Formats: sequence, structure tokens, C-alpha cells
Amino acid sequence: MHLELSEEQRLLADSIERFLRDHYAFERRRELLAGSEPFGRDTWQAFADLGLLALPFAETQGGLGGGAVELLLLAEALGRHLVVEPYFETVILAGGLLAACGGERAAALLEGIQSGAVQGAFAYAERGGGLPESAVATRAQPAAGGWRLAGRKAVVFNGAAADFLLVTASEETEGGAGAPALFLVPGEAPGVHRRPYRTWDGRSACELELAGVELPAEARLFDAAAFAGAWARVRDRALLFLCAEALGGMEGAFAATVEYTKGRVQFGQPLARFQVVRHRLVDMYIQKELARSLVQALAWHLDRDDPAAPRIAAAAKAQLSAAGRFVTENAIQLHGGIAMTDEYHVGHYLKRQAVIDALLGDRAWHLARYRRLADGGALQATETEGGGPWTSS
Amino acid sequence: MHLELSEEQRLLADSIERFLRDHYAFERRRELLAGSEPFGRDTWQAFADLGLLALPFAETQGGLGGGAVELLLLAEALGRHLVVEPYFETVILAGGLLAACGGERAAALLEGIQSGAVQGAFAYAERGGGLPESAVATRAQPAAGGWRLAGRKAVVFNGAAADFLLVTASEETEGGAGAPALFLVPGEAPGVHRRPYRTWDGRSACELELAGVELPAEARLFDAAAFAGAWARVRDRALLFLCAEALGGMEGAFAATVEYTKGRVQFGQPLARFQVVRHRLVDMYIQKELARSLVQALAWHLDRDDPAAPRIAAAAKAQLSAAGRFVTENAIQLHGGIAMTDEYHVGHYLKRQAVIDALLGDRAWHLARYRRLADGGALQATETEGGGPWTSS
Amino acid sequence: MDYGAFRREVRAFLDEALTPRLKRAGQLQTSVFADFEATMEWHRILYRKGWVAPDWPPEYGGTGWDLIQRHIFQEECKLADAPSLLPMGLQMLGPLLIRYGTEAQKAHYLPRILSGEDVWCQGYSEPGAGSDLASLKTRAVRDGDHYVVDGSKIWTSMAHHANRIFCLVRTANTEKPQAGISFLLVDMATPGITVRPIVGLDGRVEQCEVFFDGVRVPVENRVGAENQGWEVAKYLLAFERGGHHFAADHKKQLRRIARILAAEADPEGRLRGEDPDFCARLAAAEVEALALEYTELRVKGGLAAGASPGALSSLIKVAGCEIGQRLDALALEAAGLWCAPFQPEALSPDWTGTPAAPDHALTAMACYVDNRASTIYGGAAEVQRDIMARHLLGL
Amino acid sequence: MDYGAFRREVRAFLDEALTPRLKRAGQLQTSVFADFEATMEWHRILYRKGWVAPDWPPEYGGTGWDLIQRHIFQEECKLADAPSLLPMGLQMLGPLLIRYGTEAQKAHYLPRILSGEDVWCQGYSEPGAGSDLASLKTRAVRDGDHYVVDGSKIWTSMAHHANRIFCLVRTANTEKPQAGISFLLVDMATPGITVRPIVGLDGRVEQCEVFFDGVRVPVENRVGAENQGWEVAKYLLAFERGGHHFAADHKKQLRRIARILAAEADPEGRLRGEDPDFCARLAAAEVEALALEYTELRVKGGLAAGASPGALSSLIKVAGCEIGQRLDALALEAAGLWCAPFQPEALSPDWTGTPAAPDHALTAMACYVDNRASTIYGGAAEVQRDIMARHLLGL
Repeated sequence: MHLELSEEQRLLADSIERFLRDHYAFERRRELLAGSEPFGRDTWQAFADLGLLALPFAETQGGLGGGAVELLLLAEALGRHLVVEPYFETVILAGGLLAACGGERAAALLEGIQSGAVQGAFAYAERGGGLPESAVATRAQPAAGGWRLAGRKAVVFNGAAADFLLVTASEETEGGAGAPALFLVPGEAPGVHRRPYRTWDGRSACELELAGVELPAEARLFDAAAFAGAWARVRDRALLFLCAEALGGMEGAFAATVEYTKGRVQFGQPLARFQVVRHRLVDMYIQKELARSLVQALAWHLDRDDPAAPRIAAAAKAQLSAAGRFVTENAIQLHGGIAMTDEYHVGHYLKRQAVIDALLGDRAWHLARYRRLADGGALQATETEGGGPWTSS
Repeated sequence: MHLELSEEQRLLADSIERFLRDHYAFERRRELLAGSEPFGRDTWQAFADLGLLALPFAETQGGLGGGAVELLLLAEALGRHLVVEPYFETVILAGGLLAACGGERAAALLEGIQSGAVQGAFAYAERGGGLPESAVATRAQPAAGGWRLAGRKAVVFNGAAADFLLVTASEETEGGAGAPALFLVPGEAPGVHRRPYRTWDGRSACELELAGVELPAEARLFDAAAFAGAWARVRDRALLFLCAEALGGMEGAFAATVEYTKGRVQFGQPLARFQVVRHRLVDMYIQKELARSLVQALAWHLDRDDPAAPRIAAAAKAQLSAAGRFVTENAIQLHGGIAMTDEYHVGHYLKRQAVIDALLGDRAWHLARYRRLADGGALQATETEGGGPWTSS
Repeated sequence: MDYGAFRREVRAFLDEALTPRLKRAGQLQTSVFADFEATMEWHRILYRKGWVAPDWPPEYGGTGWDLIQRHIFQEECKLADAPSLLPMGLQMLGPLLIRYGTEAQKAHYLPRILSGEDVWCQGYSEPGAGSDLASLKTRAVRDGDHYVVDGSKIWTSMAHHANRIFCLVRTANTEKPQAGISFLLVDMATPGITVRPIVGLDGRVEQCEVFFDGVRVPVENRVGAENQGWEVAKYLLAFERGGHHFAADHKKQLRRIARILAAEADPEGRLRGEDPDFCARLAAAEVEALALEYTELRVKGGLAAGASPGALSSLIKVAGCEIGQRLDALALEAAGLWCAPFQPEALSPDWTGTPAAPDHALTAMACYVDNRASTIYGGAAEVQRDIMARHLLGL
Repeated sequence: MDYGAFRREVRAFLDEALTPRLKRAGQLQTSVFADFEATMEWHRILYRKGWVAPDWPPEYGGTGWDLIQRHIFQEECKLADAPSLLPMGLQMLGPLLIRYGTEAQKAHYLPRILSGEDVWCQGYSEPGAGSDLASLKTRAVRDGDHYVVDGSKIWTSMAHHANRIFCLVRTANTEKPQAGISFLLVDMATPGITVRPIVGLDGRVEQCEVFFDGVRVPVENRVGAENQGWEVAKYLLAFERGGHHFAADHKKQLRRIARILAAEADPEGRLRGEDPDFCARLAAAEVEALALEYTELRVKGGLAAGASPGALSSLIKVAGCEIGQRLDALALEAAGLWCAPFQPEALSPDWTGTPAAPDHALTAMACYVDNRASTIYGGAAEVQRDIMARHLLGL
């Protein structure tokens, strides 16, 4: 599983890192968040110009055909630099679902996403269910040759800025929660009401009310069965992205803590001379590197369409959650007061980590999912899967 | 909840400690375990002479009427000195059940226990259930004006040395596991087969086969309903005893580790000068003292017949298990190789702790039990129970 | 002492005196500090009742309650959602003045602390002196009957609301850094003082940096002898012994979790309160909190009987903070996606907008984030363990 | 390289070569060491197959496999319940001689390690020199063409079975203690050597104390230059890089747990494998083990591509041991009361008595207890973290 980067991959990583270092200093991020824009439009356009918005899409869909390793490199850098722009929301979630859907309408939107002109959001969460696969109370009823959507969606990330929303709704007519199908809803459609707010990680989200929104027949991108399949394809890449972002956050928090403890003198010596501080840093490093191994493994399996990928994804999300929390909490602890301020960057890693934990299933949920997928014989998988990672390398 | 000891209690604690220090050095314990006796008969007789075997029994039953605090002091000392004699098995379990039963037969056995002449054992565990309240496959069938017992009991502590066995068996006639009733079985009754062995903590136990053991009618001490009630009364004192023993073990392990790390020089200074070692010792102390608080609280509530006692008992067993494991594992770690040997005492605390964990419900079971008893509002109990510990002090 | 009756008396008073707005401020409190206006309103209500300073000797305005009564009072206040009072005057400076202040200082300042007329802040830490407090550099140079103070203090809680600050300043350079420190009382209105509020990770201001530029402080505002300020400051730590009320905080946290559990589902829509894995972890934390509560009671019971708490006092602080952090992390987990909305304004008791998160989850992230500071301030957990190790090992 | 085919080849060989008794010895192995007789029988079988020293260069008897093949081989051996081979000759001394030995030493000793004729033990630690190995005191004084060795070694695994010992001895007193150490090969039959077996917590003997009283060792038995023994010994650590196989151990542990789960009930009679709380904790440990496995693969993949593992090598040891200890604790918990019976004799593959515990639980306590040593030997976890911190911080 040696993830030796290709020349192109190395160039990609370098160019992202260089761009963010030069144009995304923490001070600039603070200024942005002090304003009223949900994110930096100029940064977004720069992402488009760098080709990043086209990165994960197939060449047949106008994209660059980047694989999981490319996504890992990008998300890691975005996490390291605490980037708040809605790459995950617009490109990975909305874009990923559109790409899975295909068709003219989707192609047009995908083109807009890749050029930077169009923002999307994926509205799945409701009171009572926080996963895209959760049953939903939002209803889609056949009406006048099309659909009529009614319901409420919660914590829709990038929902306020989105030009279009991908909304899960049930076609069942009876009350209660039903299996979700997926509908394309223009942001400005009559009956769409959005109540925006910032989130703790510096992003934006909204509560979304669908008050009898009338949609054409083709607005249903997937029926319930098809949506389950489409989401399964998008999900593991989305998990990879979140995990890699968390990994980048750990890197940022760890590096800052090493630097700070080497420089900060208390009781006559740098903090990093205290054995307890040193060992804590070692434990942070251990957690970070164990987490990195799972993220890399997930990319490796995804790029090979390996059936083990969903299991590794569950493992990675669970582990990244624990590791990310440990590393970012201890980064604050070893800094002391300065890390509790808005003006210093290190505390912000903790807040993003906490939100990542809550997205697409938390640690407990993924541990249970891991057990289910491993079916009680997890670690023997490398022997049973035709020789493990090594047969196909 | 100030557990200020009475003059008598202080004298008791002192005399136990003095006796064990003088007569139960670790070397003597090793010699005993190298032999074939299951425990030290002379030590047992000394316990009888000191009145310890009569301590927890009511004065009406020939005992000294000691309360929970007295039991705590005794068990703590036994744990600190790694005492293997079957006080828990004969006095607390078998004696406690007999005392709850009453009657002439029980009185005679209780007298024998208190004088040191009689050993007992409580045989409840089977494959498939390790608690006294577990349903059992062992069957008691009415036969010729009495009972006929058939089945197998597992890991019967002190079973080999026991003059009598208290055996759980179901009166239901159908197969499968049934609710346990309690039967008194003479150790030498025909059909009683015992396969003895030592246990990891230096005690002895046996597998017990009951091959159609014929018993008189009065051998049934409790039917299923009565047994449930009797055990509930004995259980919390038994849990107190185990917890206090674990606490004593933590004290022994902690004291040895402090002493060793202060004396052992590595890299030019005593181990206890290394910050990581010092902080580990602090963490061990924290766990030990938090555990002590729950054990003392349990004794306090038991001595007041407080309805909160079962909940505190569950909390204490769960906490003592985690704390005991943490303290004894780290005691070994901070000592290094010497603690992995049979000839040094500190490793033996770990083994006793591990067995205590498995007795009468492990940590996970007691945590679940705690939740059940607390009914989701645990920590508010002090406000709802008529003013908490303070109203009746 | 009939503690049950006492508890009922406290409860009855709280039932009546705590207005809905004050209760709301208590419910929305996510750190050591509740909404400032509500805090002071509650302070004044307790002052009128005579209950504002239970820990003070009765002759200075205390209640005369024993330690157990004070424990019960704190617990009932927390469980009734009373906002916390500011500790700087009542818990810190007041007892210190009672021990070290001149008669004039006591006569002037103590009544104003009790009434709430003076709001104090604490000028200890400096940018270069955090856990290593003794390395502080803010200088006070004698000039006639004044000291002239230059330097800066940081992590000064509530300095933007306070009208007075008590400070440690350097009055001499000595080999042992502790030996050249003095303790001064300073009016925040003195020319040369500037306050820079520091925005916290939660988007709100509790901490400040305070700059001193040629600030003239009358010599009679010194507490204790010149260069003896370290001894005076250390008394605060000693006073804290037995003054912890973590159990009350933990109960409030557990109640918050119970509210979330009753309302909130896991990602699959199953009620969190029915998830055995989550419940097992919650029970483990509850049991630790229970062990801590009984440790507090052991210490208080022992203090009442004349014993010295020794290392147990530090233990309570270290374990109390860490258990509190675990509970906040569990609350965050239970809140799920609802942790994400960031509306600092919604944490004011006077805000009338529509909150993005349901009420039971409104404070989850703020509590989690704010409480990370509890193992930092007042001596980081690492420093506390160093101190405990000295106690335990005598090394 | 077709690793799948290689894996099948290994598996086929193991299917045939591992007798039931050898498999039993592997199943009953609870520490680094399996039953000695079975170990040596398996050693000889692998020797005959040519697979006894996969990590050695082919010219000295290695297999020529790449790191991935070696990983697969180790994993298959563990999962087939092969007993572990003794590492002292194959993993420690052999590679060291290949690097530092004279031609005569290599020609004499290497074939005897391969064949199993020589059984080596390692004389490093001393009663006063554990983690601080460089403070060792056993002296070797030159007397003609011999060294005369006096002193004692402790924690010498398998010394009661070994016919040879390699030792670090002090040949000079220098300011830097490492500078005066030499590396000697000693025949255990030399007069003046006494072995005291040390009974472990599990009631069995694996460790010994070895006493040297005027033991004469030919000078040609020194490896490396006089006083350069520390450098020679350190090479062992370097050689360990990439030589860890924790993943295979963890898989074996997980399989043991799975066996218990399938058979064993919790105290209420519910199958452990259906307890969501236990399963959540097991899953957490499994996921960490998986992360460690991929870390091993990262290192091995990187080594294969020429990279240096750096701090990751220590990471694997520290985390690998701690994950292993967690797994053993889970197995113990799952075994419930069955952990209690103590029958060290039942852990011999040749014992024919009736075990008190069911087979799936027979090793639970011994594994748990024995594995506490894994964070002590070969550099305690605390020392490993010191080393890692130096790497990471450059301080």
C-alpha cells in the first residue's frame, strides 16, 4: 500500500498548498468571517481557475478524472488551512450526486459547478434523522404532472448560498417517516424558505422550509431505490473527503503545538522540555499517523473499486473522529489560554473537528457499521480477499 | 458522609493490620501456595480467635453484629495483604445466605463457621450464566419426600474445601434454564463430585458435578421467589466486600510503586523524578481515592439501610473494576520486569483484581445495572432522597 | 442540623426569587460566567436575602452555614438554574481581604463586594507568565505615596465589566521571583488603564487584556506587606480548599444530557437514550461523577470534623474538570448535527429571535468548547499534577 | 509479484507441515514464546523447507522474499496457529553477525542458528540496568586471549533452554557509559555460569537470571571492536525496523476473541457477541488494530520503495503493544468467570488432563497477564516515547 505519489499528484498537492499559503492566511479567513458573505467568492473563483472544482469529475463529464488520492490531497490541504469554502457541499455532495445521476439537466449544473458559477447543497437532515439514508418526513406528492414537496430540512450546509438544492423526500403518501428519494429544487423556487446562519466551524447553513414547492416531473433525480444506490456510491468518497480534512486539521494542530511548545518558556525552559508535554506530543503524533494510515488505505481501496472500501470508510470515519478530537483537544491544552481565543488559529481546528464528527454518521454509528460490514471477522479480511491489498498492486 | 471511625472500629482495623503484618508476610503466602493445602488452616483458626469469623453476624446469631464499615475495614486489609483464605466464600456468601435463612440447621452451620470449624461455598455459576441470580440448568426434582439434584456447577470458589455447598437449582421440570432456588448440599453427600484446582489469585475452586444427589425436604433453604429476596440482601454486602478488597489491593499496589520508584535509579535519578512517572502516580492516586469514596459511600448507605444502596453498589463495583485495573496495571508498568515475577508481590494484585472483576457481575453489567437503578436521573438522587446523605447523619 | 429542612428552605426561596429570565440565564450559561446583567441582578437578590456570601464569616456578612449547608445551597442553586455569581469578589478577593486587609480596606471594600457595587477582576496572568505565574513582569515603582504601574495582564475575566482589578505586580527583582511581588487593588477608572476585550472561540468576550501605562495607585491600596504579595495570593488557593462544587456542576450537565436524550435521536432516528453503547459510556461518566461527589462530601465532612483535605483538594479540581469535560463531550455527541449552528446571540437571556437549534441542544457546542478552558485556568492540569506529585511523593 | 499465489503457496505448506500438536502449541501460546519443544520442532521443519530465516539475505540462508511476502508469511503462520520461533538467534544475533561478525564467526554460528543446533539467549539487562541499559556493570577483564567475565544478567529469556548467550559486558570505565561496552558470544557450558530460573506471574518459567563467576571467554568470541559493543547492540534496534508483525498477532487475538464470543455468555446468559456495549468497545479496538496494520503496510511499502520509516517504527512498537494489551483485556472480559482457573500445565500441548476452563477461554488470563510485559521489555513504553519525542522535536 505504498502511496507513492505520481508526478501529477505531487504537482497538484504543491500547487494547492502554495495557493492556500499565499492566499488563505488565517488573518484573511478571520476578515472573511467578520463579514456577511457566507464564503470567499474570490477564493472560489480561484479554485475554479486552478481546476480544483473539476478535479473529481470524470473526463466525460467535463472533469479532470481525479481519483481518491487526488481528493485526499486536496481535502487534507483544505483541512490544514481551515478552508471554509463549500467544496464538500457543492462539489463532493451535490456534484457527486449529480454526476451519479447523469442526464442533461445534471450536466448543465455540473458544468456550472466546475466553472465556479453554481453553488449546490444537499438537504437531507431532519429532526429525528441526521443521515442521507435516514427515513424522512418531508413528502413528495404527485401533482399536476410533477411533484409537490412539503417539509422541513435542518442544518443544510451551504443551503443559503445554493443555487440548487438536492432534497430528500418520501413518495409514500401516509404519514411518518419514509424512505428518501432525491429531488432537484431550484433555490429560488416559490415555497422555498431559507433561514441562514453561520456554523461553529465558520461555514454557513440554513434551516429549509419547503412549503408546497411545485416541481416538474424530471425534478425527481432518483426514486427511493435508485437513491440508495447512488448515495452508496457517493458516500465513501464523501467520507474520504471528511476524513482527509480531519487529517489535515490534525496536521495543522500538531504542527502549531510543536512549534509553540518549543518556543514557549515557562519555569525556565521551553514547554517541550517537560517530559509530560513531550509524551503528549508523541501520543498526538501516534493518533495522527494511525489515522493517516486508514485515510490512505481508504483512498487506496477506493481507487481500486475494492469491495472492502465501505468497511474501511466506516473504520476511517470512526477512528478519525477519536483521533481528531484527541489531537485538537490536546493542542489547545498544551497551548493554554491563547488557544481559547478566536484570534489564534489552533482552537478552530477543534470546532471543525467537532462538526465533522457529527456529519454523515458519528463515531458510534460508524463503529456499529464497521462491525456489521466486517461481520465479526474483520481483521481476517486481508487473508480472505484474495491476498489483500497486495494482489492487485 | 464523614466516616470518622469509632474507637472500636479503629481498634479492629489496627488489630487486623497488626496480625496480617506479623503473620501474613508475602513470603509465607508463597510457601502456602507452593503446598497442597487450599489455604492456611492456622490463619483461619487465628481469624476465628480474633473474632473475625463472627464479625458480620448479628448478636442473636452468635455474631459480633459488625456493620458495613467494619466489613470494609476487614476486606480492605485482606486485599492489601493478598489474603487467600476463603473469608468471602465461607463467611460473606455462604454465611450471609445461611443468616438470611435462619432456622436450626443454619444456626448450627453458622456456629461452625464462626468457630472456624466449618467451611462453606456458594455454587451458582454454570456454563451460560455467571451470576447468583442467573437462570440455571441444574435441576431439583421432588423425590421420596425430598429432592434429587442433578447438574454441573462451574468455578465454585472454596468448593473443594467446603463442608457444605449452597447450590442453586431450578425446580421447574422442563428443560432449559430456570429460576434458581437454593439447596444445602453436604460436601460428602453421595453423588457430589468435585474437581478442584487453584485459581489465578491463589485461591482454590472446583468444578462440581451433582449426579442425582438425594437430599431431605429441608435441604431447600429458599424457593425461587425467596431466594431472589435473600440474595438481594446478601448481594450488596458481598459487593461491598469485593470492592473494599479491591481498594486494599490498590493501596498495596500504589504504596509499593511509590516506594519502588523513589528508590529505583535509572538514567542517573530515581524513577519518581521523571515527570511522566510522577503524573502516572498521581493518576493512580486519583483513581484509588475516587474508588475509595464510592466504597465508603456504599458502607455508609448500607449501615443506614438506605434504598440507594443497590445503586451505589453497582456504581462502586463498576468503578472499582476500572480503577483497580488501572492502578494494578500501572503498578506493574512502573516497576518493570520485577513485577512480572511470582516472587515479588505487586503483580499478584493484578491477578486478584482480574478475578474480582469477573465475580458477581463485571463492570459492563454493573454499569447497565446502575443505569437501570438510577432510571436516568442518577445524580439528582441526593436531592430527591429527602435531603441526601445529610438528613440522617 | 436538619439538612432536609434546610434544603427545603433553600428550594422554596429559589422557587420564588428566581425569575424566568434569571433561570434562562442559568440555563444558557456555558462557562464559568453567565450573562453579566442577569448575574448582577441575581447577586443583588441574594444580597438582599443575606445569602450572597455563604463562605464568608458571619461577622463580615456570611450566612453562618456549615460546609454541608453550603454544599446543599450550591447544589440547589445549580439545579434551579440560577446563574453563577462572579467569583472574583466573593470567592477570591473577599476572603483574602478578611485575612490580609487593613481595617480600612475591609471597611471600604467588603460591603461594596457584598452589595455588588464593586465588580472585581483578577490581574494575575501575563502574556509571558501563565502557569509560571511567578515570572510576571508588570512593574510597580514607588513614587511618594503611590506606585506607578506599567505592564499588562491577560486572561483577565470580565475586565470589560469590572470597575476594579486586584493585581500581582513586581516591586523588586529578587533571586527567587516570588519574593519581589506585591498585591495591589486598582480602580479601573485610573488614567493609563486600557482594556482590550479578547473574543473567545465561542465568539463572545469573557477574557480581556489589561494594559497599564504609568498607572498611579495609592500605597494604601497594597494588601499585605510590600514584596509579600505571593503569600497573599497563595492564600486564595488555600481558601479554595473545600470550596469546590463540581458535583453541582456535573448534575446540571447530566440534566442537560438527559434533556437531549429524551428529545434527540441518533443518526438513524433511534432515541439516543435507547442506544446501549452511548448509555454505557454515559453511565461510566455518571459513576465517575458520583465518585467525585462523594469525594467532595468526604472532604467537606472531614473539614467539618477538623481534618485537612491534603492532596484530595487538588484531586477534586483535576478530576472534577476532566469529568466535566467528558460530560460535555457526551452532550455534544448526543446533540448530533444540532451542535453545528453558531448563534452566540441566542445565548443571551434577552434574545427573542428564532434559534436554529432546538432549545435542549442550544448550548451543547458552546459548553464543550468553553469547558476546554477548565483544565487550563487557575493552574493547568499538568501543573496541578506536579503539585499533587510533590504532596504524594515528598520529592 | 503475484502475492495471491504466494499466499496460497504458504497456506498449502502450512496445511501440510503443521501437525496437530504444533498447532496446539500455537493455540496455547500466551506470550512471545510457545512451548519450547514444539518451537524447536517447527524450527527444524521450516529449516528443512528453507523458510526458517526469511529476513536474512539469501546468501546466508534467507528466502529472498520481499517485505510484503514476509508480511504475508508471518500473517499466515499466525493464522494457522504455528508456534512462534525463538527470535534471539534468527531475529537478533543472526543479522548482527551478518553485519559485524568475522568470517569465522559467521561460518561457525550462522548455520547452527539456522539448523536449530544452537539455541541463543540474550544477556543485556542487569538487576540495576533495565531501561537504562548503558549502566550495566557485568565486567569482562582481559587475561591473555580470554576475557574473564563476572557479574549477572537478568530477564534472560529461555536461558534455561539455551546453549549459548550473547552478552553486553563492560570492558572499560568511561565517562560516557556506552563507550566502554563490548559484545561477547558465550558458551553456556563454560564453567562459572549458573542459571536461576524465574517463575513468572503465570506460574511458568520463561525468564532467568544468569550469573557469571570468573567465566573465561575467548577473545575471538567478541563481535566488533573492544568497547564498540554498544554500536553493535544498537544495530539490533535498526534491524527491527520493518520487522514488526503486530498485525498478525492482533488478528490471532481477534480470532481468539471471536471464538469466545461465539461460545460465551455474559453474566446474564446473553451471548457476549450480542452485547452492543461490548461490541462497540471491541469494534473500537479492531479499528485501531486495522489502523496499525495499514501503518505496518505503509512502512513496509515505503521500505520496499526505499523510504526510511523514521519515527513510524517506534510508533508501531508502542501502539502495537498497547493495542495488543487492549485486545487481551477484552478477551479476558469476554471469558468472564472462566478466566479464573489456574492450570499452567494445561498450556502444554502434550498435557492430556481435563482442563477446568473451556478450550476457548483456556488462555485468556495467561495472555492478559503475560502481555503486560510487552510494554516493558525491549525498552519500556515510556522510554520508547522519550525516543520518539527526540525524533519529533529534535530537542
